[in-house]
Amino acid sequence: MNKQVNVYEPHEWKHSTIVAGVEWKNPVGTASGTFQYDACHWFYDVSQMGAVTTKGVSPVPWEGNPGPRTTESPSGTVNSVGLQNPGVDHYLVDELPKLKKEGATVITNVAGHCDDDYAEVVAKLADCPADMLEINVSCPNVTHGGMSVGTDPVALNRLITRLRHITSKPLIVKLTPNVTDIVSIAKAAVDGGADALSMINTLVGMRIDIRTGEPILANRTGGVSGPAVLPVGLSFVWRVRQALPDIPIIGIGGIDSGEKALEYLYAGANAVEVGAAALYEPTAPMRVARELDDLLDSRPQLAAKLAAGQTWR
Amino acid sequence: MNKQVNVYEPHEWKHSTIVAGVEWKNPVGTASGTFQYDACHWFYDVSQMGAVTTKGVSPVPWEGNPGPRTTESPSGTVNSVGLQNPGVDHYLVDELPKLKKEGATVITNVAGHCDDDYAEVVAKLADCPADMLEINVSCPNVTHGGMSVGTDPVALNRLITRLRHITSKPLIVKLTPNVTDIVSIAKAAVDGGADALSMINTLVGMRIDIRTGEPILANRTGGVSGPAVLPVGLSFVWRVRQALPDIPIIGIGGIDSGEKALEYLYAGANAVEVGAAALYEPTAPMRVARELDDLLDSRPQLAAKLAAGQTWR
Amino acid sequence: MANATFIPTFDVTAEASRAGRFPGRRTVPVVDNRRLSDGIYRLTFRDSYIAGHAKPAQFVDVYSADPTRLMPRPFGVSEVEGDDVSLIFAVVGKGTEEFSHLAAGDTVDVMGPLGKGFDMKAPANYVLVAGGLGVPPLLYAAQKLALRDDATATAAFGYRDERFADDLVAKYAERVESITNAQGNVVDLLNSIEDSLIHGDLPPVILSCGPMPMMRAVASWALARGIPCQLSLEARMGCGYGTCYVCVVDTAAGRQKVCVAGPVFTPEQLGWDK
Amino acid sequence: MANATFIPTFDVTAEASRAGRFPGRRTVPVVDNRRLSDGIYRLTFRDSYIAGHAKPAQFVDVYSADPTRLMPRPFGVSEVEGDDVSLIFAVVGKGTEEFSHLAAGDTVDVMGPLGKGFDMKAPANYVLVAGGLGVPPLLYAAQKLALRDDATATAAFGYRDERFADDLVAKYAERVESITNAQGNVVDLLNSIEDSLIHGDLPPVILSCGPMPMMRAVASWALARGIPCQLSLEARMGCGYGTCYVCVVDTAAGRQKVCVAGPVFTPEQLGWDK
Ligand SMILES: Cc1cc2nc3c(=O)[nH]c(=O)nc-3n(C[C@H](O)[C@H](O)[C@H](O)COP(=O)(O)OP(=O)(O)OC[C@H]3O[C@@H](n4cnc5c(N)ncnc54)[C@H](O)[C@@H]3O)c2cc1C
Ligand SMILES: Cc1cc2nc3c(=O)[nH]c(=O)nc-3n(C[C@H](O)[C@H](O)[C@H](O)COP(=O)(O)OP(=O)(O)OC[C@H]3O[C@@H](n4cnc5c(N)ncnc54)[C@H](O)[C@@H]3O)c2cc1C
Ligand SMILES: Cc1cc2nc3c(=O)[nH]c(=O)nc-3n(C[C@H](O)[C@H](O)[C@H](O)COP(=O)(O)O)c2cc1C
Ligand SMILES: Cc1cc2nc3c(=O)[nH]c(=O)nc-3n(C[C@H](O)[C@H](O)[C@H](O)COP(=O)(O)O)c2cc1C
Ligand code: FES
Ligand code: FES
Repeated sequence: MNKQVNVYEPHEWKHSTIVAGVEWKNPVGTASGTFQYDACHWFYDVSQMGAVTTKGVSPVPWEGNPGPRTTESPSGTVNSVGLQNPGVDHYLVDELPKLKKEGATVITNVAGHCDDDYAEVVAKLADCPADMLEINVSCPNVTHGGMSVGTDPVALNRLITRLRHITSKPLIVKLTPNVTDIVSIAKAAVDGGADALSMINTLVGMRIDIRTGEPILANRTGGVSGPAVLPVGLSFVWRVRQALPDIPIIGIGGIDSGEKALEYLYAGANAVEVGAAALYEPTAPMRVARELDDLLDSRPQLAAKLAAGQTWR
Repeated sequence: MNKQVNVYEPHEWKHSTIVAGVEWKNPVGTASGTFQYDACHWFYDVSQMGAVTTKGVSPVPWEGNPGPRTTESPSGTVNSVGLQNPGVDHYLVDELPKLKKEGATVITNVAGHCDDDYAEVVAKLADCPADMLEINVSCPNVTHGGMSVGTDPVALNRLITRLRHITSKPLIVKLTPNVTDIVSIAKAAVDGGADALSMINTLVGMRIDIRTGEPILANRTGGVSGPAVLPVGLSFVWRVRQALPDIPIIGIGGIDSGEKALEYLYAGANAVEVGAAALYEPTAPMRVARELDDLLDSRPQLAAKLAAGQTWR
Repeated sequence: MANATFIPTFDVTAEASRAGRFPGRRTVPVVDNRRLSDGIYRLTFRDSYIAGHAKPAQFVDVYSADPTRLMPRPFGVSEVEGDDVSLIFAVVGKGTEEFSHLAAGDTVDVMGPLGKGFDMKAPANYVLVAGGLGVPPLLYAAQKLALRDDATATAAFGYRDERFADDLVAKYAERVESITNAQGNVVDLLNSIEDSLIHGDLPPVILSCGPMPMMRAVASWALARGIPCQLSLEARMGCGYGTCYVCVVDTAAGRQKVCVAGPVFTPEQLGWDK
Repeated sequence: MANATFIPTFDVTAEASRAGRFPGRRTVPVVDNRRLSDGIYRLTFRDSYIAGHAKPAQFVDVYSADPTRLMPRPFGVSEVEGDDVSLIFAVVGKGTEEFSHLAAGDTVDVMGPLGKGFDMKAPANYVLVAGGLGVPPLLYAAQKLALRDDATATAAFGYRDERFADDLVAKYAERVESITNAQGNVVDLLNSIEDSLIHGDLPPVILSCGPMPMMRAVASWALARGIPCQLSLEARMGCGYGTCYVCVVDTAAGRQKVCVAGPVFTPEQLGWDK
């Protein structure tokens, strides 16, 4: 069993990683939609994460879906936020400067209803101090854009090709698990010029209130995440890694411990992100990073590969 | 909270259902691959289930995948049995007669590597005393047949059309959640002549042993089931019910209580099946049936619809 | 059983304070848990940080010990004595059912205080209008007001049936009025005391918490009379600390997070004055 | 904490027996749990059904109290005293780590006895060959043999380091031989006692349990000498009672379920004689 780490103590990171040319202090980032500077910086020094991924930003403010927006499921959570965010302009003057002032490595998650939306946001971000851009083509909670692009290799390839011409920043494409054939979609993203892939976004799911017989979420369905999705996320990373030996992959889904992060690294991820765990334990991303840093001590081969930007597989 | 039911006490069922013309004593069946007469009849009277679904049978005995064939995940289990079974001939002389002698309502789950396999099994079952056939086009653990048919509407439609000509028994098509667009697949099955649909089969998943860095399952990936998949199963039933108001649906995935079974009925299922829960609590299917029977007392409208072969939605 | 995966064994509050951080989720001792009425309990736990910082209408995230139930359950602070913090909750689902079985000697996981409290700076006669389980923040407001010379508290509580909090609030409030569903609603109650409120020594300020339809009725009652009003809202939450955008309410300024922009809003902020 | 979802509060064994059924999963009291050596524990619980029915090499499914860990953990019965059933287990993962913290007064969920036991009908000198955590079924075999006039028990135990079961088995076996990894393996041990086995009063029958490579070595040692041999195997299980086809081993008759066709197999059944 792990020795318990005190997340509030300062720590010298022993094991870094490189994702698409960007050095992370450690292989653990925060997942988009579960991290906001204003909320999280009270709990830990955000600059000490491998990277922080901010909430999906759209060209204009989005109000998202009506509430209720969450329900619980066994070892999981189902959300239907629908990408509410104050828009890219606000992001550029508010959240990003704060994060950069603290010295964080920042991944900006980009949302859109259509190709033009994504292009507009990416263009606005082209000269900003964000370290990487993560293109969210996998949100199950918006009717247009979001998951619809991420389930169609042709549409995805077209979008990424277009974005590739707009920015020289490392482009991560975030994939949805709600597809028949993840490999063809991953290839389409890479062929379009993606520098890295991240997976998984949430699985489509729902709960029903047995007192009323009606869905709990106003949006009826939402996205499932949390420990329940761990084995699914691992299998996606594994399958894409088998098919694409060289593309950097960020593993996401159900990570709430250093041990689970380590599973993703062994499955072929170069780094991981912690999502839902931060909702019920605000310091979870930092704890996971610290636990993993210790677990890697006894795995020098894996640690060396990560530090060199390579993967285990 | 529910009053606890004593599963060993005899019980008069109060609420029945009808699935594709077949009356079930209650809306709860066992799920394929988690029920064997020889194992389960020690624990409860199998004739008292709404229906029992037997393990997938193939034209000849199949030896399945090498072991280890299971690993655990948060609130779930991952299996890679790979449809090991002694073949349809053995089934017809061994398991089916035992079940029929006890008076069980039997759903025979049918497996195949190719269309000819399915056709051969269905032909052999055409005159047998099974009440319904469930065509498993959704097993993630076999390389050919299984999930590959269940992810392709054209192939599925062709298969079901062919099987429809071979048998007059009610045909249930069991669908996989590992697809981009469940509605087109459900429609393909119904257009081919399916009398009912059942969903979900398992989600592709895996775990890795952090001591070795290798997948725990010999087959590397397997199928995830158990409480973790509950919200996913519900959303599949809901989405198919919205698209196909009339087709009977059997809801499966993560059911371990009467309350969860009830959620499926409210989502639009005519009946449910209990799978993984039987692995760690042999009497779970009977307990779920009993709990649901009590919960339906206070829901006369829903109960009446089920008894008439209709659904809530 | 505290969930083994994430519960620190060190003193979270001490370590966080040393590091200049807000203390995260922590395991605290249960001091008392008692049934107030049918399905309604008062849970008391010991946490010096919440006890020392909580303002009325701030809330505490309470976590299930069952690791299949991960989401926080938010509850308003209802009273503070020394380091002991009390919550009052109704059993409505699995989490509250579990909490109803907690007993002195057990532990429970909590985080807080969270959200913005009522604005109680002004000298005033605070009219505490509660409906059902809206009692806790108002009870705590009464407790705080009892310490002041420049303000008074008038409780106006509406109950479904049993008057489970009249005794509790009587310890602190100058005046306690209450009504049950069978007798009428809190607006009836407000009407019956309207005169005395308007002609009292101190100007009335309404603080209210309860079901949405009641809050709307209270807000329009107050707006019609030009009485300042603050409403503590509820919304399903994902985190309780502002990181997930789950808990929104529609306001005049768009959809806002109840957990950090609220839970207290004025009718004006909510656009209910239009 | 017994998992609230499925734990019956009625007497499962009594109700099942009345209905003519095999008792399913049930919650039983822990009577004792003690550390035998580094990471090795002996857990004793009270269950009259298992105590009354278990045969050596039969096993018990033990379930975690953590509802995120659902799968059964199978363990061979190691001793029975009255209604008390003992298991000996090594801490290898999350479930066994949890079980190591059980103490008298706690409860634990179990089901059993499961599987087929050793065939010990023949009068013989049973040579109990254990490797590592293969000890439990053989200890129980020794306990059963101690009651017989027509059979004797010779323990031949191989340990990684600490000889944690020599004392325990010495209570029952006529003869106890053991060896640690540093000294050699069980085949060395068998070689050293071969003469006395072959020239003993009773014909030797080997019962063995341990890691796969050891079982293969023991089997070929026995086959080479024409000594009957029974091996108790391990496999990851999904259910433990034959319903899931998870726990298979390759045998001469194809892949068979360890949990119901076994866990005991002869080398011949396994095709190891070819
Ligand atoms: C700011 C705030 C303060 C609150 N203060 C109190 C209080 O003082 N006393 C009190 O009795 N109740 C209060 N509530 C409501 C309380 O949070 C819910 O009754 C409780 O979370 C239900 O939990 P459960 O596990 O029993 O329900 P379940 O239905 O099992 O819970 C499932 C999930 O839904 C959420 N949920 C269910 N109902 C509600 C609800 N009405 N509001 C918010 N989330 C819900 C739960 O938190 C959980 O995440 C407050 C809510 C908010 C937002
Ligand atoms: C018939 C039989 C009898 C056994 N008897 C004993 C015994 O007497 N003493 C003893 O110490 N061990 C015995 N084992 C092995 C024991 O079951 C495992 O060590 C135990 O299940 C590990 O659980 P865990 O939660 O600590 O491991 P985890 O790795 O956390 O468990 C995860 C899952 O994998 C399964 N698993 C992990 N390792 C094994 C394994 N080696 N064999 C089977 N399943 C495994 C677990 O049961 C669980 O379902 C026996 C196994 C079998 C099949
Ligand atoms: C409340 C919530 C909001 C989310 N919002 C976004 C988002 O804006 N963009 C995105 O790419 N993913 C979003 N996600 C998905 C997560 O980033 C992550 O991919 C998913 O939750 C799986 O990881 P987990 O199991 O660790 O939560 C969101 C998830 C949650 C729970
Ligand atoms: C061990 C195991 C074996 C299974 N074998 C089959 C099978 O042969 N045919 C089939 O259609 N589904 C099979 N399934 C899938 C289940 O029938 C069910 O669809 C799935 O497990 C989801 O339900 P659950 O969450 O209740 O387990 C199997 C599931 C498990 C756990
Ligand atoms: S609950 Fe997460 S932002 Fe309010
Ligand atoms: S463990 Fe299920 S059949 Fe053996």
